[in-house]
This record gives sequence, C-alpha cells and structure tokens, in this order.
Amino acid sequence: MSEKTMIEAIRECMRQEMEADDKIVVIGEDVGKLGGVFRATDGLQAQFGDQRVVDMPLAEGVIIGSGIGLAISGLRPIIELQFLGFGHQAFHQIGQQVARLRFRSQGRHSLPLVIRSPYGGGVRTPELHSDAFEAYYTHTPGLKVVAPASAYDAKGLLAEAIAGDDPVLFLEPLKGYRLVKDEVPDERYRIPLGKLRVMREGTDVTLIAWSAASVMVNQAAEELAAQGISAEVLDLRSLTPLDIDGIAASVAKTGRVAVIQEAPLTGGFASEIIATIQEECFYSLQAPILRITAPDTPYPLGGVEDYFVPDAARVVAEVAALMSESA
Amino acid sequence: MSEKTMIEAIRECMRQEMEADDKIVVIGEDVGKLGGVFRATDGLQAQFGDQRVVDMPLAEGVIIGSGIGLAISGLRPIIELQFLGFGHQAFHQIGQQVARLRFRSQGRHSLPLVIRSPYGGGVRTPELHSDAFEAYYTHTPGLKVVAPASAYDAKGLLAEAIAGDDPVLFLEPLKGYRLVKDEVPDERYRIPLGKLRVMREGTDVTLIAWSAASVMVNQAAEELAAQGISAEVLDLRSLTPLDIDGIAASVAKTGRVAVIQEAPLTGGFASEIIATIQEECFYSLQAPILRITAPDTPYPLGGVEDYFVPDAARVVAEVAALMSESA
Amino acid sequence: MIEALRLMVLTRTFDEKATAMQRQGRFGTFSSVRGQEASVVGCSFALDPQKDWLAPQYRELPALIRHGYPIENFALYFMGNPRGGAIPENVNMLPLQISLAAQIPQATGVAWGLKLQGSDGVVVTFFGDGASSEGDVHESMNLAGVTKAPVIFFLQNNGWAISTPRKNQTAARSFAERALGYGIHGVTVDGNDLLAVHQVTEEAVARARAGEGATLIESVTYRTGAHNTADDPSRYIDQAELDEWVKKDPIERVENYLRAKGVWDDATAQAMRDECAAEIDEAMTKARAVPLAGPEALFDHVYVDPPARMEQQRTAWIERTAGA
Amino acid sequence: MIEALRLMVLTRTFDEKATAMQRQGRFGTFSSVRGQEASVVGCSFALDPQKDWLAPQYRELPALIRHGYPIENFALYFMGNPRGGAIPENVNMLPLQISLAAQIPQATGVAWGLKLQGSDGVVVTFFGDGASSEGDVHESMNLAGVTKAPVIFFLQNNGWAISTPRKNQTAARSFAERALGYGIHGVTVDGNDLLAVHQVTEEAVARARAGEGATLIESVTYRTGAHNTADDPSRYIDQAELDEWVKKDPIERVENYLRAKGVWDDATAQAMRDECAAEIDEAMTKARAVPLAGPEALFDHVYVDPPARMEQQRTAWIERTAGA
Ligand SMILES: Cc1ncc(C[n+]2csc(CCOP(=O)(O)OP(=O)(O)O)c2C)c(N)n1
Ligand SMILES: Cc1ncc(C[n+]2csc(CCOP(=O)(O)OP(=O)(O)O)c2C)c(N)n1
Ligand SMILES: [Mg+2]
Ligand SMILES: [Mg+2]
Repeated sequence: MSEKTMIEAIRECMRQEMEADDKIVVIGEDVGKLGGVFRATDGLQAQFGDQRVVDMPLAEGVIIGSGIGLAISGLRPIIELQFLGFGHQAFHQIGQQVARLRFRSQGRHSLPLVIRSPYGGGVRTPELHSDAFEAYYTHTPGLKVVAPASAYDAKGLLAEAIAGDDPVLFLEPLKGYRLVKDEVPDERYRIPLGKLRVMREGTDVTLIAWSAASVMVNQAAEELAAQGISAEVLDLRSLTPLDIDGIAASVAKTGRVAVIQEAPLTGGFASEIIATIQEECFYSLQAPILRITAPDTPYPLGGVEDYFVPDAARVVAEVAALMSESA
Repeated sequence: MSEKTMIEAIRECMRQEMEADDKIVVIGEDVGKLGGVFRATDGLQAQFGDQRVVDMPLAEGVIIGSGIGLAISGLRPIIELQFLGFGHQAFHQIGQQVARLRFRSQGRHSLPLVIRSPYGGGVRTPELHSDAFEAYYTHTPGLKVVAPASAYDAKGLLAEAIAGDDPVLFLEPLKGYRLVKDEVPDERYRIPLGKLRVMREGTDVTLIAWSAASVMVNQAAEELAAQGISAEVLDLRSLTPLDIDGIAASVAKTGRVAVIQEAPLTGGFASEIIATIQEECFYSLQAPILRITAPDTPYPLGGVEDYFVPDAARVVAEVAALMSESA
Repeated sequence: MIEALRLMVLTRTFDEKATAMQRQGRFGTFSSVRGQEASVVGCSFALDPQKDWLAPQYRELPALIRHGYPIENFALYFMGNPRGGAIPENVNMLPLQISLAAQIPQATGVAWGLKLQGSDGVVVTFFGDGASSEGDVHESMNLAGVTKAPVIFFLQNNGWAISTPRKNQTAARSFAERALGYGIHGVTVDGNDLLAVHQVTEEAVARARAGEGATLIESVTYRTGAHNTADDPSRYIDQAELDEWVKKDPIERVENYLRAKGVWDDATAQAMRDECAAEIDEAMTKARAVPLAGPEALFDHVYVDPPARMEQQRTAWIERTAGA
Repeated sequence: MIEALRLMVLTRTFDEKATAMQRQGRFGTFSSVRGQEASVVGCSFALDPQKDWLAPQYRELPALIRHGYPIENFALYFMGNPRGGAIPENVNMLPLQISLAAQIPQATGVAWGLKLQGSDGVVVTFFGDGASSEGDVHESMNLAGVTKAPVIFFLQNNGWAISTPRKNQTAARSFAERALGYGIHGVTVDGNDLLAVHQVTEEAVARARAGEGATLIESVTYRTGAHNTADDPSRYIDQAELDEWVKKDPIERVENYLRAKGVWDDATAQAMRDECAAEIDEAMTKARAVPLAGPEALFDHVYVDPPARMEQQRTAWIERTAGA
C-alpha cells in the first residue's frame, strides 16, 4: 500500500495484468517509447517488447477495428485512444462493431477488449481534446462504460475490465491523472463494475457525479457542510452497468438530488440518471432533481473553459438554492 | 392541396427548393439515376443534371466532409445518408466538424447544409439499417435535429431546414415513407423549427413522441379513448430546438406523462425530455413519468424486431397502468 | 474442379430458390452471388478452413459454405431469424458484414493476431468496389503493410455499388495499384476465370504463410443479377454491358472447359443440378423448421456478464409477451 | 525569394518567441513549424490568396500569414482565446484543424464547389505523415479523382507523428505513389528546397486551374523541434538523424544560396531578423491586449439562429458570472 497518482495506478495495473497474462497486448498511438502522451504506458514496451506494446499508425478506426480482430484471434487487447474525442473517427467500429460483435455472432465471438481513454476537461488542452462524450457510449448497448475518480478505483476497476470478457470503455479523468492521489495497494485486486462508491455520507441532499466531477463535488460538499447542508456524495464509478439500487437508497434517505456532469446539458448522462430516479423514487422526491452541467455549446478553447465546466462554487450555490425549494 | 405520401412530399419539397435556388445541390449514394434507394430524389437528376444531383463514391465521411466544403464554397448541399446507421462512418465529420465549424471559425463559416436520412425501424431492413440513433445527435451542440411524422410536416420542415443557415439533421421515418399519407399543399411553405404539434387533445395524460412513433402513439390514444382515458398526443417535430413550453403546457394540464421512443432506454432522448419535464413541471406531476422504449440491446434482425420496437398495444397497456398510479 | 463447379452450381441454385421465395414473402431481402461464383469459389478453394479465416461482406455464400458455415444459417439470417447469425465453434469466420468495409480492419487484426501467436493461418476478407472507397480500407491496408499481417484483401470489382457504376466510384485505372501505396502486394485477375482466381489466391496465401505479408487481389467480375431482391437494375444498368457479361457466365465457362476436356455432358450436368436442388431444398426446409426466436433473442449474447438493468428488461419482455 | 525568406524568418522568430513565452506560462501548447519552413512557404507562394483557399492542419503559420490570417489571431488561438479562431471575411481559409485529416474532405469539397461554380480557384490542404493514415485522406483523394476537383493534397512528411516514426506509419516506399490509386497526379519533392517546392506546387496549381484535377505532393522534410511545447523528443528521437537534418536547415539553405549569389550578407540578415522580431513583438503585444473573452464566448457563433434553450443558458451564464 502506498500513495499513488491515478496515472501511476493505471500503469501499475497494466504492468501487473500483463505480467500475469501474456495474451494481453497494448496498442495505440505513441504508447511505445514515449509511453503515451500522458505516460500511462511508460516502461511497458521496454518490459514487454514491441510486439506486445505497439505504436500504431495514426488511424483510430483501424486501431479499434484491428483490436477487435486481435481479440477474435485469441489475444486480450488494451487499446489506448489518445483522447476520447478521437473515438469519433472510430465510432462505427466502437458503436456498431465492438458493441455488437458478440450479439451479431450469437455468442461465437466474445470481445475481451478494453478501450482506455483520457477524458474530460479542465487542463486547457487544444480543441476537441476535452469533451466529455460519455453519453454517446452509455447509449450504446453491448458496451460497458467505466469512469473512476480515485487512483484506488482506477486500478481495481481497470483490472476488472481487463479480466472481463465484455468490451469496456474505460474513461480516465485527464484532470485527475496527476492531481488525484490516494492509497493504492501494491498487489493486484479487482473492484466489481456496477457498484457506486459513497464518497461522503449525508442526509439532506444526494449529489451524484463520476470521474473528475466527483472530486470537485466532494469539495463542494465540504463547503456545503460549512453552510449546514449535509450532502451525500455518490461517485458512480461505472455508468454501464449503473448502480440503480445504490442511487435509490440514497435518494430515499435525502429526498433531494443534484446530478453533476461535465458534458452539455441536453441528452447528457445526467438526464438518464434523473429519468431513472424519478421512476424509482418518485414518491421520495421533495424537489425537482437538479442538473448541473455545461451549457449546450461545444467545448471552448482553454482560456474560457472555466466558464464551461461546472465548478465547486457553482455546485455550492445551486445546491444551496435547491435546499430552499419546498415540495 | 392533395394527398401525398411522405416520400412524395419530401421529393416535391426538394424539387421546388432546387427550382427556386440554384445553389442547392443534392449529393449521396445512389441519388442519381436510381433516385435513391427509397426514391426520395427520383427525377431530380433528370431535371437538374448530374452536377446538381450527384452519385457519390461509397464513403460517408467524405460525403459529409465534402458537403461541408461545398457549403463553404457557397453552395447549399442537401446530403442524403442512405441510412442513419451509416452516419457512424461520418461521425467525426458530423459531430465535430459540421456541428462546430461556425463556432470554430467564430462565425466566418456558417453551414447551410441539410443531412437527410431514413430513420427508425419496423420495415425489416438488414442489420444496422433500423436503429433510432437520434440521441447521439441531440447531444451534439451546433446541430439541429428534426423528425417529422406527417407528410405535411415533412415538406414544411424540410423547406425550413433548407432555407436556414444552420446545419440540420433531418430524420425521415422509414416506416412512414409510403404508409404515411396526408393533405399537402402543392405550393412551397415552411414550418418553423421548435414548435410541437398537438396531434390529439386530451386531459388525462400527455403522450410524447416523434417520427414514426407519433403515428403509432396516436393510434394507441384512440384505443385509450375507448377505455375512457383521454390522452393528449404531442408530436415533437423537432428535437433540437425542443418546444419545452409546449410540453410544459400540456403536462401542467394532465399531470401524467409517457414518453415513447424507438431507441433503447438508457440515454435515449426520452430521458432528456423526462429530465426537462421534472425540472419544469415538478409540482404538476401526479405520477412518475413513464418511458416506453426498446430494451438496452442492439436492434435485432427483422424477424424479431416487433418485440423490440414499442407498439400501440404496449403503449395502451402501460399508459392504462400509469393512470392507476396515484400520487 | 468438379467440386468447385458443384459449389458454384449449389449457390446458383440457392440464389434462384431464395429469390423465388422472397417474391412469395417467404424470404427476406438478400444479395445473390450470381455472376461472381468463379471469383468467390476460386478464392475460397485456396484456403484451408482448418486454420484460415474468412471475413465476408454479404455476397459470398460459396466461401462460407466451403468454410463450414451451414447454408441453413445463411438462410435463417436472411429470413430475419437472429439464430442464423450463429457461427459454429469450429468455423473460422466473422459475421456477415452489413456496415460496408467495417470487417476489413477486423480481418487485418485477426491476421496480425495469428501472426503474433505463431500460427500460419491467413485471413481473407471480401469486399466490393463500392466498399473499397471507405476509409476503413485504406487504414487496414496501411496497417497490414506495417505489421506484415497475413491478410488477403479480396476486392470483387463487380462493376456496381447498387446503382453506382465503377467510373463514379473511382478514377483509378485499377484498384490493385493501390497496393503500392501501402507496401503490400497487388494483383488484378479475371474474376470469371475460376483457375486464374484460384492461382493468384494460392500465391497470395503462400506469401502470407511465408511471412511476406498482405496481398490486394482485384477480381474483375460482374454482378449479373440485381443488387438485391429489393433492387430494380433496369433503372440504371447498361444493358449492352450486362449482356456481354452474361455471356461470360462463370458456370458455363467451367462447364464448357470440362466438356472440351470430355469429362462433362448434359447428363452429369443435370445430375449435379438435381443434387444441388435437393441440398438447397433440404437446407431451406431445415431453416424454415427452426422456430422464429422469441423476445429472449433480443437479450441473448449481448454480454457475457450482462448489466442488471438489461436482465430486468429481459424478464419484463418475456413476461409481457407471455401475457400478450 | 527575399520575401519568402522573410516569411521563413518571421515564423522562426514567432516560434522562438512563443516557445519562450510558453515556458513562462504566457502562451499555450502549440506546434512550431521549425525545420519545415521551406516546405510551407514554397507551397504558399504558389497560391493566389485572392482566389485560392487554404485548409491547414496546425503547423503551417507561414501559409496562414501569407493568406492574410493575422498573426495575432494565431497567437490568441494558442493562448486559448476563442476570438483567435476568427477568420477575417476576405481570408479564404478553413479553421486550424486539430482532428487530424478532418479538413481534407472539406478541402476537397471546397475545391469541387469552386469548380461547380465556375471559379478557377484552387485549394491547398496541408497534413502530416501521421494524418495521412486516416481514412479521410483516402476518401478525399478518391473523390477528388472522380470529380477532378482542383485540390492539392500537400503532405508534409516530416518523419514523425509525435513519437511515431515514418516507418511505423506506413510500409509504402513513398506517400506520393498513392496518387496512382486515385487517378490523380503524385509527386515527391525535397521539402527543404524552397524553389523545388515552389515549382512543384506551381505546376500542381496550373494543372488544377486548367481543369486537370488534383495533385498529391509529398514534401519530404523534418520536424527539427519538438512535436509541441508539451513534448519531450529526447524520449524517442534518433539524435543522429536529427543532427543530419538540422544541417539542412531551410533558412540557412536559402541564405547560403543568396550569399553565393552575392545578394545577402550578415548585415542584411540581421536587419531582417530585427524587423521580424519587431513584427512578432507587435503581434504578441496586440494579442495580449485583447481581453480574454467572457462567458458569452461559449454561446457566440454556435448557431445563426440559436435554440431558445441555449439562449436562456446564455443569460443564466452571464448573470452567474456577473454575480460571482
Ligand atoms: C457503410 C455503409 N454505407 C452504405 C451502405 C448501403 N449499401 C449496401 S450495399 C451498397 C453497395 C455496395 O457495393 P459494393 O461494395 O461494390 O458491393 P456489391 O454489392 O457490389 O457486392 C450500399 C451503398 C452500407 N451497407 N454500409
Ligand atoms: C484524429 C486525431 N487523432 C490523434 C490526434 C493526436 N495527435 C495530435 S498531433 C499527432 C501527430 C500528428 O502527426 P503528423 O500528421 O505527421 O503531423 P506533424 O505533427 O508531424 O506535423 C497526434 C497523434 C489528433 N489530434 N487527431
Ligand atoms: Mg460492387
Ligand atoms: Mg509528421
């Protein structure tokens, strides 16, 4: 057990899983000598060779598509998408092929494949590098979508994703890569998908988030506590499968909810959570469920991104206002 | 004024708009001599020539991408995607380029471009031809998404989409192409985007749908009426912009809502509508808002699609059950 | 050669039968291999189904049969029964591909994976002149060049992509020339010449097995039928060109060759046709005897380890159908 | 030629200034054109900014300047100010492209559109050896072949795509050979030879204007700096190869040529450097004087006719910021 950053936890996970299973290969842009633009794969090519850690030509469609083929041939690929925004170039392979191969072959070809990708904003990347595009993938049956917020979770959930036989999109908070740091066991372990983490217990309101937003919301909850508002913070950890029971249990207790996402409002995953909560907990709700999201505009250039991505001050203000709504 | 099928209305619209504005060009797969696989462009190449109605090489990315370029050069392209599922191949061009060109160029390049596509299931097409993928596009700021249910609306909304200077994804119900038939003026007219159509007035429950589902839901409403349930049916017509006021007005009146979509449940556009309604009309709601959708599975082969796509019997049964829920 | 001819006749019989059934509403929309039999069969016979893989488009029934995919599954699939998609465990094949060219990156990956794991299997992927315009093809050939993956890109240039003629598809003189731009081998072959197709494929297989990498084979042939059973080629086809190609029918060509060699006559031909008709009848009967799947088919095989929500939906769907 | 040299020196000055500022946190991550100046400038001078169009990747500042895009906009863009993206009305240019190769179909469309409308303008699109692997490139060259669109695919093969060397990018002997597979013209040129680049581009422009269609130009050059200001090439670069290329610095090459011709000396060189430094300082000062946009910048220019919901968000966002 020692304190590790999220990127260290992810790298350690891949190294240990690759040591344990020589069917695992890592492919992606610049994952070799460079060790990935964020160093997630640093040292892996030196350790496992350039047949197991492969710098691919710059073409996301065939990076994902050949990953499918590698899996069919008996390997277990971990694919690094350099940024989630470039998943668009491979959208036909991810959305229609990865997600449906098992179904289309009626069980003949399972797809033990993990697509890892940095995700989300807040670090002033160039255009098209920061968008939180998870909602495209959570609306895609056949995929699983995982979005850890802590280093501990990142290691355990990634190990689970790698061990499983279903395709997983594994979203890594770009902002958290070096900022997030926590105690991470040195040995291998797994965390099951579909179980949320209560980051903070509370009684007045349930705040629901995932990935980097969870960390931010947890800070907001501290400030809310100072204002006398007891917020329970749920970090979803996996979006598909979704821990509906865990959410419902908290909402039954608090009766008030805010869902916080980095993506634009319309059609984001927050909307799904809200639709689900009002189905499951309608009679517990004391006020409308609040969405705290980016506006319905494209992710802007870095200089103004702080207006775009929800921050703790906004969460505090909007949740405080929610508390004064009466049913 | 005369009775026209939806496909006739769409064809007539394009023909008349092309006659009025010689900057309009039509590009797509098989839109020329064949007139499109559904004959939407039948006769257009004969009338306007093969420089204005162009059979493209089979590559959706460059069909959309070159359409962007045609628009920048001063033309006004109407692009036919042969089926919406093949928008995945062009997802990077639609989601990141079409939707953001104006923003990225800070207003220099507006994009008067319409992407027309057959959409939705129920006619036993091959795999990947029937999915209702609208939620990917409604979660994409910078696009507008239109989904008419009647021939009258199809002609008027398409004319509006063509006349506007924003990019529009125009979804045409595959199932309605020949089945839907109604009175359509012979002259040109336009219907503004963002105004829903009350297909049927009612007092007990609001049923919300779009495209082919609206037609089906309207039939269900007839049956519900026979059971003594007065359903108001809202046909959204455009999803972006969304007529939130129109929805709220109906919900304020009825207090009960079901949203019906062809797509899988999780993360569909129905979730967005529900999240919005509970924000806008929380205190009017007498029961949880119901979602009637496909399950969270890929669109199946045609032989079993009737289990997948919601039908009127299901709507009747679930809405009847909703009426017995008490707040 | 007789075996190859038999496979050609068998699928011609299937095409005719299925088309007739489709007209009666007993079969779904499907695309026949009519006119391209030599191209598909010649290629297919160069493969070893035990270790080689197929990544088909949708128009290559003869290759699927030779690889071991049951005809009745093909029929079921086009009747709209999801069970038709089932690929038997020992059949080295990817599903039929409807999203054009999407199988090609996958085929490249399978080939590369076989190589990484020390197998000498090769992968053949079929695609059309239309599909060749998709970006997936470029990305795949390029990756195959870099990895020296043992994959054969078998491009069937049948003159048409639905109604779009070859000349609107590309201005290239030949498709095979594209190989150069990826450092892979490229060759053009008369796709209606069974033996020629067989030979160039055998050479490509040999190169791939020997670690010399990928080959792009352009097989020049012609779609003498409609694009599919929903298509009306009279709207766009060049009748004179079609007539020319009908004269080059690949089955007749093989039969004439065999007749010239003195090993074929009307009686043997008729016997083969009768045998094939019986086999197709049997497959169709088998397929029609398979009950149409119920609502559970929506949920089966989506995940190895399905989310709880989907499993709840499964229960609800099955209950609702039972109730209805 | 002096004008071309000046542009090369100007952007070298910009690159050095911006890199220094980036280290001090006063500039964002950006990619310099260092080492590739002859390639970009030689191409650019073959164009007529009045009627020709540019569709850049992100590393071609000299071409943008010559086309009329203000240096301060480029600086603002990389400082993260959305206003930097603004393209003046009379500048025929697409935005900088971050999504690799995505501008290439668009460039092809602009060219085709110009042709359809009877203009004789041509379009140049820049992209790298890395971007060349994307499917968009294939689809675009193929469409350009079919439509005879007046577009020039200007591929800068600078040896690297971030850390990925040319040999991992493709097994092709040359990129230019790909042209054959699309029925367009292809040519390779020494990208560090200003005059040679200029000449092949002029020829391509002439062909395009004459209705003879597209050209793929492979300009062989080298990225002598880091990929961008966040990159550490010491992790992967081949130092000996880099040293070789640094010796071929395109600016020195032009200066040596001019010196040999007797029209250049240390004094003129210094004068030009001073002038460029002043111009860049001024542009940077201008850029830094532009106030960072407020929250309205999220909403401006998304739509011509915005949905009501977005307009309500605009109001809410502006109020909240005012309140904070
Ligand atoms: C990505 C994609 N785009 C469009 C279609 C619609 N479509 C089905 S078949 C076809 C033509 C295919 O032509 P080709 O690849 O030459 O194959 P052929 O049918 O001639 O064997 C088209 C456009 C599709 N299935 N997939
Ligand atoms: C579609 C896409 N994939 C990946 C990236 C990340 N990325 C940015 S630059 C780059 C390398 C580009 O190399 P090349 O095209 O050769 O251009 P160069 O930087 O050498 O000028 C990569 C992988 C991107 N911006 N877009
Ligand atoms: Mg074809
Ligand atoms: Mg490069």
